[in-house]
Amino acid sequence: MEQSLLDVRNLHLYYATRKGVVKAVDDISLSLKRGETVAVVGESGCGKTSTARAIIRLLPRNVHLYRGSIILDGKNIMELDDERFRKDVRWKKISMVFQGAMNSLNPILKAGYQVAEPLMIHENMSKVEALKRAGEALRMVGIHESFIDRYPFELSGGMKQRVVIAMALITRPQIIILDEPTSALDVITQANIMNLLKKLKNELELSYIFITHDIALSSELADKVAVMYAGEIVEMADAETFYVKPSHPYAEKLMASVPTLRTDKQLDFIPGAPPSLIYPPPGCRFHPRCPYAFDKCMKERPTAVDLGSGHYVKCWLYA
Amino acid sequence: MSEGEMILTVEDLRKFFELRKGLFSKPVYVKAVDGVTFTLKKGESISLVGESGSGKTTLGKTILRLYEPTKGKIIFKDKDVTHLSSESLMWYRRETSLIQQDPYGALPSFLPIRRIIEEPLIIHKIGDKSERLKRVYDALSAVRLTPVEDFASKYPHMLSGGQLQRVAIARALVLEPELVIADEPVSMLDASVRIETLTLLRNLQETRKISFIYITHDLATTKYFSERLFIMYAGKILESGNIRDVIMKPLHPYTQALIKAIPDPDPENRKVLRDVPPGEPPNLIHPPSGCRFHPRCPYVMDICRVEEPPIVEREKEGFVACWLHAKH
Amino acid sequence: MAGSKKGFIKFVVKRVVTVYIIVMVAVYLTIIIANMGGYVDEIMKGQLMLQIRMQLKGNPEYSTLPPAELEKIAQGIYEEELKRRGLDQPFFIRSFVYMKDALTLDLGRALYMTSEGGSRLVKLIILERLPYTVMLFTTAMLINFTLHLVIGLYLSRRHGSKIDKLFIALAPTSIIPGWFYGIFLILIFAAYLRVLPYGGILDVPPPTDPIARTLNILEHMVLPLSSWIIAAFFLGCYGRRTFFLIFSTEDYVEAAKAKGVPSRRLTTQYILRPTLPPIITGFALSLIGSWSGAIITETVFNWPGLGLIAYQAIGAFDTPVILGFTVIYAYLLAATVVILDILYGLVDPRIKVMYGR
Amino acid sequence: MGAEGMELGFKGVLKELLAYKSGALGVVILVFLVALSIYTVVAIPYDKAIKLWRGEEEVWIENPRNAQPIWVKYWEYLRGRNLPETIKRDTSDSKQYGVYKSLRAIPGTNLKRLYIEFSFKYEYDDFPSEINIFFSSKFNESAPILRIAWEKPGGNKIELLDFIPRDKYDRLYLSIEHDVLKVLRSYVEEKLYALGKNPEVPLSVEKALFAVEDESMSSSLTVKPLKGTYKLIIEGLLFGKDSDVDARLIIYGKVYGMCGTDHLRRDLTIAMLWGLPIALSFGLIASLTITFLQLIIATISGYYGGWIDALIQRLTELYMILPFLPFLIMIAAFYKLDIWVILAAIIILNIFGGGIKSTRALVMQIKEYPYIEAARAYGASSKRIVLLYIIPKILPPVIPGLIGAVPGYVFLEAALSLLGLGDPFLPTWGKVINDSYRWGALYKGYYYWVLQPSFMLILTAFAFAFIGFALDKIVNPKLREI
Repeated sequence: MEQSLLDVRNLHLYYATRKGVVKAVDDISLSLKRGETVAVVGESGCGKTSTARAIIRLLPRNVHLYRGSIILDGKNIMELDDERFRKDVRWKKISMVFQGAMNSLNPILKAGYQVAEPLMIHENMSKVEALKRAGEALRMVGIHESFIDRYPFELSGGMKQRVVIAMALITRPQIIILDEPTSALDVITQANIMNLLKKLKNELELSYIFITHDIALSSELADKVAVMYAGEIVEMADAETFYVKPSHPYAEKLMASVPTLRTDKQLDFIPGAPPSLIYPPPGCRFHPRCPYAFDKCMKERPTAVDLGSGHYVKCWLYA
Repeated sequence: MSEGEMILTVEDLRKFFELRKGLFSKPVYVKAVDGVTFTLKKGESISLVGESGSGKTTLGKTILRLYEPTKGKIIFKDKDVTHLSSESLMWYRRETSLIQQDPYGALPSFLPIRRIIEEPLIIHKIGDKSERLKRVYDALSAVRLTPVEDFASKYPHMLSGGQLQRVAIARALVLEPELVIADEPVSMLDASVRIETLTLLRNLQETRKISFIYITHDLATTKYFSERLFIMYAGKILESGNIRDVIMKPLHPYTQALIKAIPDPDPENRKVLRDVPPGEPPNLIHPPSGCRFHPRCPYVMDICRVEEPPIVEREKEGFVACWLHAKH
Repeated sequence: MAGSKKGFIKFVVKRVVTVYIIVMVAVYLTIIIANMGGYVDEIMKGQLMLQIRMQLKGNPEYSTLPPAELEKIAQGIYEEELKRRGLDQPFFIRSFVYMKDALTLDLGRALYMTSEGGSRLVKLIILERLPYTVMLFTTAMLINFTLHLVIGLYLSRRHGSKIDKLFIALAPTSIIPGWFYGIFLILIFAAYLRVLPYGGILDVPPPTDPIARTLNILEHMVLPLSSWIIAAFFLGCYGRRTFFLIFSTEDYVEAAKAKGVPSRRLTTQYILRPTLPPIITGFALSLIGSWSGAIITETVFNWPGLGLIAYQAIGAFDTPVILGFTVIYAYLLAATVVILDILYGLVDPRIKVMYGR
Repeated sequence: MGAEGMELGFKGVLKELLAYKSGALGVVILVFLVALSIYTVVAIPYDKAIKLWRGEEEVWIENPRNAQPIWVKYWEYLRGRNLPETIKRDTSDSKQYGVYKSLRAIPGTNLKRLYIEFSFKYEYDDFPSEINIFFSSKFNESAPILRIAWEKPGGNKIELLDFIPRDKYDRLYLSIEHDVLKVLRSYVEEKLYALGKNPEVPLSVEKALFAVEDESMSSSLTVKPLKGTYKLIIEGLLFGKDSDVDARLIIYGKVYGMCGTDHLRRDLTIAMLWGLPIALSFGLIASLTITFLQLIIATISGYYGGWIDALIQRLTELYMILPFLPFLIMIAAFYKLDIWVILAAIIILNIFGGGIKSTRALVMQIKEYPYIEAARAYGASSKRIVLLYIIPKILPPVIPGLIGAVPGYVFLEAALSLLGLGDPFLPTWGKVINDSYRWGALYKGYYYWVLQPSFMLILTAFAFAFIGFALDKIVNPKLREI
């Protein structure tokens, strides 16, 4: 079997609020091979973004528990101290495209400078050289080089998104985390950005962790899908398996609730609302909304069941 | 579909916003809605689809007279409501209703649900206290927020997004309006409750014979919830028609692009690139001359850059505004 | 864009005109209030008449005249004197003359007060005191500004630490105004420990040697300066810290952190720079504000600045001095407002670019 | 956006408030202060308080001047020093211990012989501050002649002076009586010469009367009070049948009451207590009125926009340019105002103040909220939207500011009083500080005079500050986590 590039094991990220401890990421494991994309899919508040931030160690101030192991290229990066992590991992190995690219650019710094900055920080490159490289990166994402001198407010939404992607690419990291990279964009612009991401992935052999709430969109990039619910990954499967027939009741229902344009399928929905991450339901966290729930689901937390070829489901139906 | 009674006619409606571009420059105008014409039959549900900035929201709010129309006519139930003054406007307000996108912001956080739904009744001086309470309870049970007494005494922050949106729907329907405009009513909800909410809306619309304008950017949902489709781009309607016809056989290059851009969940997606035009919607202060889509159109011709496209009738129903289909 | 350049000039002109009109209104209001709507004139007229009668009575030349005749002469001198002082016009008209004079900085002569050199020119009286106020309070504001900024940044980086919690806990101490702390400082350092002077700016008699003189002034500055620094310290640092903390949750700061931007650079480029304009504005306005708000501190410490002069002028009903004070203050603030408006335009790249390209 | 306070309701907010240590402390202090001010207003009604405070010498004549508060005595007691309290002896009070009076007619004459002996034990470690004798005499022919003598413990007797009351009521201020001083000086000198010492600094009357008669008498720095029983003897000759003389001796101590006295012998307790309701009501009224007026103006400005907005904006700029404090001082000085007119002036000078800008920005933001749009869609009038939909929403973020601003106004009043521009009648803390300042409390070491009103001011300020800070966190969720 091919060696994993990234191996996340038993990752936990809890944070404390006045109302209680939010179990945003609760014992998550996933792995990623070189050139592969894993899509992390789930509804708002299920812990997707926290997962991304836990991997790149951008933790909220009120962290309560941060535990597990993240093995990158055979090295556990959880063990690095903050300064080493900043120097060795951030942007060198893993970069990130943030949700709402509009706001992830500093309003008073020129776009080119912001794209070039990681080179100056991590590779001690001169400003001139770095800006030259930034120009190339911009061209690669489909923006004219002359835009290095523009301020963010002079760019359209789509262009900002491209700048942010160029920024994520500039140090040629092995992994790029894409956190809802197109959620604020129009459908056609979104399609353009997805095209760009696909091209870059193939050309540069990038690995993505693609975080999205949109199952249909996830299929644009995903080689592998991880479905999150209430801080847990409830199903992990190859794209071929997943989009044809998801196994976990939640994934199944979620898929059924996606309206399709080209086919006429019967739409379905999940009654109720996602649970609070402070007091998640006992047993299987999905049981209050699950049509197949039985006694055991209410009492015992299901463990991951291996359905073969990297397909895991956390559900008592398969145990 | 039978020829029903017209409830709403919109003629050449325009809405321009005055805008100061910088602190120091002269005001300029954003032509958010620029000449829109359509009709709506009683009990009919239509979808208005466009990207952000296409003017679809402005159109909806202008029809509801939340914005003063710059030009054009709005005729509702054979009455010209374009410039109604405040007193008769109250009548129009009672007959029409708005459902908004953001369920968290749509309800005043400091009032209990009961009072929130009662507000329109109080304002329109309907019934006494007990009668109003009954109508509030009826409205809550219509949106399936039961037990109604429990929900009535709660505050918005105690409800989930889906529940809040149902409260908003209950409030929108409590005056029994004839025309409801729903502006992206589910786009901020979780995927799992979207369909539930839309289905509820559709059922209420059908049973109560409400005329309904569904404004959305999500083409995929429209076919489940309405009969006719209008595609808007940069302040204008580019194409209209029966939903299935338009989706199956889009005539306007923009509609085509829109359809191509939307993925269905399919593992094959990742292996292909989508054939969509580059670029982004134009700035509406200085919209492109001629056809507004021409800078992005893969089939652009010289005439598209100069002259506004003609309105060409579609085979069955609706029209397309495009030079490609002009009958020469 | 030439159009924008023109637009900018138009904006500046419009702003200057608006602010000037506001200054005019402010000055006129001062005239009305400081003259008690003309009442001060009545007092002055009464005093004048009394003075004339006394003079006539005391003059042996007139002692033989019958009272009616004497009264007539008195009236004559009185009318003449009124005309000479311009008091014969109704107050309404004179108020506008006053306003014109004030606005053109023709501040006239004080009624009672004099400068150290004995001059009655209001301009001199005020100009003489202004440096004292500026010296003390500008120093205080500068020290405060720097302290709060540096410590605020430090605390925001050490959010949740013991020292951070200490500052949060002590922030309410700043609810007490500087002059109040001043009283305590005097109590401790002047009255009890007797190591620093009670107040004033120089010892009596003042040292003649310039170095000794400077040191003496500095010694007198220690307590008033400390009172302002202590009063603002904890809340100021806490406020800046919170401000920076709120800004450090901006997406672009998080993004920069993810990029691996070192914390020093993160602080300066991503937190400090984008937030600088409102910080500078606040500082500039409070700086000017401190020159008038210092009355009480100056009184407590007997510091011979503008505030004290304003207080003394008010006590003496010396309207020209009061007016002069308000006019200068209004002009200073108005100029600051306009300059800030323009600077804002120049500092903000959004606006800068509009003229650049 | 901070509607949280509203959702929590009053009880909820209070619960949250008490959950913060500082908030709970603030509430406790405030409750105590409010209770104390209610007690004050009930126990010392307004008229009585004013009368007492304005009563000056007549009311307070039996109080020592600038006496320290009783807590200083306790403090000094711990350090082994017993500070003198006021001692009174009165012949008209027959039950009193240490008073002897006899009045006998001299047979065959129209004369009477008077003998009064006041005796008291003096066990203190410091000298009294002052000694006065008050006479009330009955006579129709000529005034009585009184001879006053002093007897120290151990029997040394000093003839002080002969005194003839000029009126029905007359008083003898022994401490400043020139003749007495002369007599005492020569007495002390004599004693010192006998001991072979020279007097360095002449002693004051009290010191001389109470001094231990040894070398220490040579200077007022070394002199020590002699403990034991003292006697003041008044022998008199009265004329006429109905004549009589009553005398009252007061040996003024150095401590008095809870809070001491000021230069006019006034009991500072009155000012300390009455300052409280005045400060509370002044601060609260100023803050409440200004906040709500600004709130309404800002809401109108932000919601309606157009020329109203422009006008209000210009007015706020005008207010920014007007120097607030000099204006206030000018108004207070020129128009000789009482506290409530000053309050009104403060309110007027603040209506268009700084708060408007931020509230207006908030209103502009809320105006765009979907629920406002929804309200317009179902026909809510502008008035309803402003009053029912916008104001309740901006109230929670405004309240902490309101509470936090109270101390500012309390201190402002104190500052005006300090400048001598406060209310001329009311006993306020600022006024006391002003008095203390003017009468050199700092130079003379009457620290309590400054410290007590300061302490009250600080206590009040902190109560509001603590509550304001905690409320800010409750209402502003952003602050809560940081």
